[in-house]
Amino acid sequence: MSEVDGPQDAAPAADEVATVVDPRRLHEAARIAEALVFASAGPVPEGYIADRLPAGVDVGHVMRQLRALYAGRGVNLVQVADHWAFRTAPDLSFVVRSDEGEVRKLSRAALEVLSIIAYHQPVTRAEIEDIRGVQTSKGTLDVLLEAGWVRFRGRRRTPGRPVTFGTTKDFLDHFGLEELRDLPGLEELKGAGLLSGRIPSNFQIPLPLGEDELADDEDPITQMDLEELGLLTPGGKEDE
Amino acid sequence: MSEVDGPQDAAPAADEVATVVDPRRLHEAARIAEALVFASAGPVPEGYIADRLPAGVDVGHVMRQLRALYAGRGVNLVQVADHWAFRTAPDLSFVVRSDEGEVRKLSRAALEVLSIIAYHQPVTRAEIEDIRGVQTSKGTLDVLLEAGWVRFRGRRRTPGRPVTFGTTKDFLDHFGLEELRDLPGLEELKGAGLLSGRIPSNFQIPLPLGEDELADDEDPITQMDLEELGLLTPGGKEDE
Amino acid sequence: MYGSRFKPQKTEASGAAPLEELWQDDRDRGLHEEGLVVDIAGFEGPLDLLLHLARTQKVDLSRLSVLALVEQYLAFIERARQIRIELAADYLVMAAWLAYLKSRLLIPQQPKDDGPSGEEMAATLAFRLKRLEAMRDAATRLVNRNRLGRDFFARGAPEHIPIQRRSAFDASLYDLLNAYASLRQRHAITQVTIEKRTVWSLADAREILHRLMGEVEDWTALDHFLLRYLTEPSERRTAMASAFAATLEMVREGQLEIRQDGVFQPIFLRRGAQAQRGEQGDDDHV
Repeated sequence: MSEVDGPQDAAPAADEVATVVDPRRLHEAARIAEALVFASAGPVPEGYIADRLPAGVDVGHVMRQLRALYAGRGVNLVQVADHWAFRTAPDLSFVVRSDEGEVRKLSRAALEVLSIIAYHQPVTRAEIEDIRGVQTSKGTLDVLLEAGWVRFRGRRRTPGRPVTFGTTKDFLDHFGLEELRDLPGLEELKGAGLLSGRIPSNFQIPLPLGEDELADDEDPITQMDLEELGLLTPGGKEDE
Repeated sequence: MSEVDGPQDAAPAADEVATVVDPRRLHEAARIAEALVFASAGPVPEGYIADRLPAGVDVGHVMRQLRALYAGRGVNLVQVADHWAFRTAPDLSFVVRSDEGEVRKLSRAALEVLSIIAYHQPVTRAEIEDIRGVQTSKGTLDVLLEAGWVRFRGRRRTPGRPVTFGTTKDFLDHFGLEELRDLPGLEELKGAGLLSGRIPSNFQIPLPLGEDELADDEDPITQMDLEELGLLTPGGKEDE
Repeated sequence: MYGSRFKPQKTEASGAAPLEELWQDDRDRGLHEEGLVVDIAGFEGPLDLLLHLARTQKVDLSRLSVLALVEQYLAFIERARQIRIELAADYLVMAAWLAYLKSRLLIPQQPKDDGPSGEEMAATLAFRLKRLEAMRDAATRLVNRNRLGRDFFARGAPEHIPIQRRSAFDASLYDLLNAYASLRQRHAITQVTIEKRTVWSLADAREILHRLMGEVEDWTALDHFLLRYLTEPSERRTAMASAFAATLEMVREGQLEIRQDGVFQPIFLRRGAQAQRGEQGDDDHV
């Protein structure tokens, strides 16, 4: 229930008021926002906070001020998509230990699928398999869906309407990301054309070198190298 | 800078030391204390905090400073016996209500019935029971109707004119679906690892019929029907 | 101790130093329980194996010697076949594609032949490897970030804030689908026998190829290579016959077009009109 109906009469002048708002009212707004976010373990929607602030107070302004206030402290105010949450400062992880179990361990495959979904979303399963060159084994997507980091986003508007996958708010929260744009290296990857299904036009086509030509920093492959690679040890026996 | 040797030696002189301690170290101590109390599931013993502060810092001093810092804020640091905890400021308790109706998890049976209604709609109660292989208790459908996720769609044009069930707009909203056709199909459930590969080749998952469309053998529900159906609403009599 | 995980009789034979290095980063990587010392099951598919091989060239991927890489991969497959390791079809189809790529790189393009050039195919391969590597690196960076519950923490004693919800009940889409899928699964007859196949049909191979390398766009004389890698020499004749029959079937369905320039010349294939129309839709039927 939103019981904040009453003070809404003040709303019309809200925009001008914001800048000259009574400092006591701003302080009160900050206290309310603080209490709301502090109380919750999960991120709280900004809209939910806004509904509970005194009329005429700009929620974005309040939250930015609060974030600055907590910036150097042991507990920080962080933004997760359009939600807010208090989290302990990461540099204090050495003293703060959780009583609850370890964070979820992901297999190499699951982690790879997770990052493909994160960087390429919305992405279909066929596209994930195209990037990895291998079928997604049962249980990989399942684990990510169950962890709540990945979700069914919708369907691609192409024939066959394949389902698309994307990441969730919990994913952002878990990895300490404010928004998807904060994914590490996203811009460079995009710029290099590596988030596309097609070879980018500026992609450097490797010169198919003849056997005798080698790049300066390249050594010829020898029979030795192949054995060193150890992919097959000598003397393996057949199994059937 | 006068380093304090070890924690145990420091104890006697603690009071004097506290006043001349490096302010940066005091700040660090406050950050640690803050994070510890914040992340803990219950009030934290002062001794536990003391053990984790930099050597030579007086825990009592740090906690008193922190309490003062939070005094006017939306969240207060409070002492309970010799434990410390964060609490919402008493005058703001109206924003945080611990008593109010907690969100309940849907039971396994309810999830099953809901999913059958979603995929097989329009579907009658007899058909739901046929798919599940068990009788559906009246309470289960009531819960789904109460949640606002399931509705009466119409009546099947067969003997007995059984009521057909379908999902609502709120259902789509809650589960983040744009339309019913966004529900993953057989291939996608398999691909996500939710269905194992070991299913018969004739296994099928129906494509649900959109919300506003009526099936060929379905009549719209009328006011009359709705009144009759009063039997099914909460508090009604048993229908068996 | 990694050495102890190998079959005892092999331990003294191989110093296994490179092996240790290879397996160290991931325990799941292939140690076969049967008689084999090592198989490639630990690799996440042929692209993964190729990427690993490419890394051992110790050059930037865009400067990679594709030809050397192809040689390495094919040599590896040959060895595996010699000692009769059963390789997953994915790896064999990749071998076929690479063998074809090699032939394109070494033999000058015929005027009549309008297939993709060796350079184009090499670029495709390099791009895929680079993209996969980029995702690997991204995954590493992601997982090494500060993480909730490990490096930073939420309020330990949350209080309830009555967030507005339309419903007093909670369930996620995952919960819902999981309930439905396991319910239907329970009631389905679960006894299914899968017949063992000795020869992969061309259609099967093509499906895998699609997944591995994207669609073969234009006239390609790939089948010669597919047969070579997908079958044992003793089965080649019968495989050739059944694969050709499969090809004809696909032609009839409009999924494929075939062309042969003369007797005993290679058979060229390309996607048919039908397959092109359903291009996107096909993606999902793996």
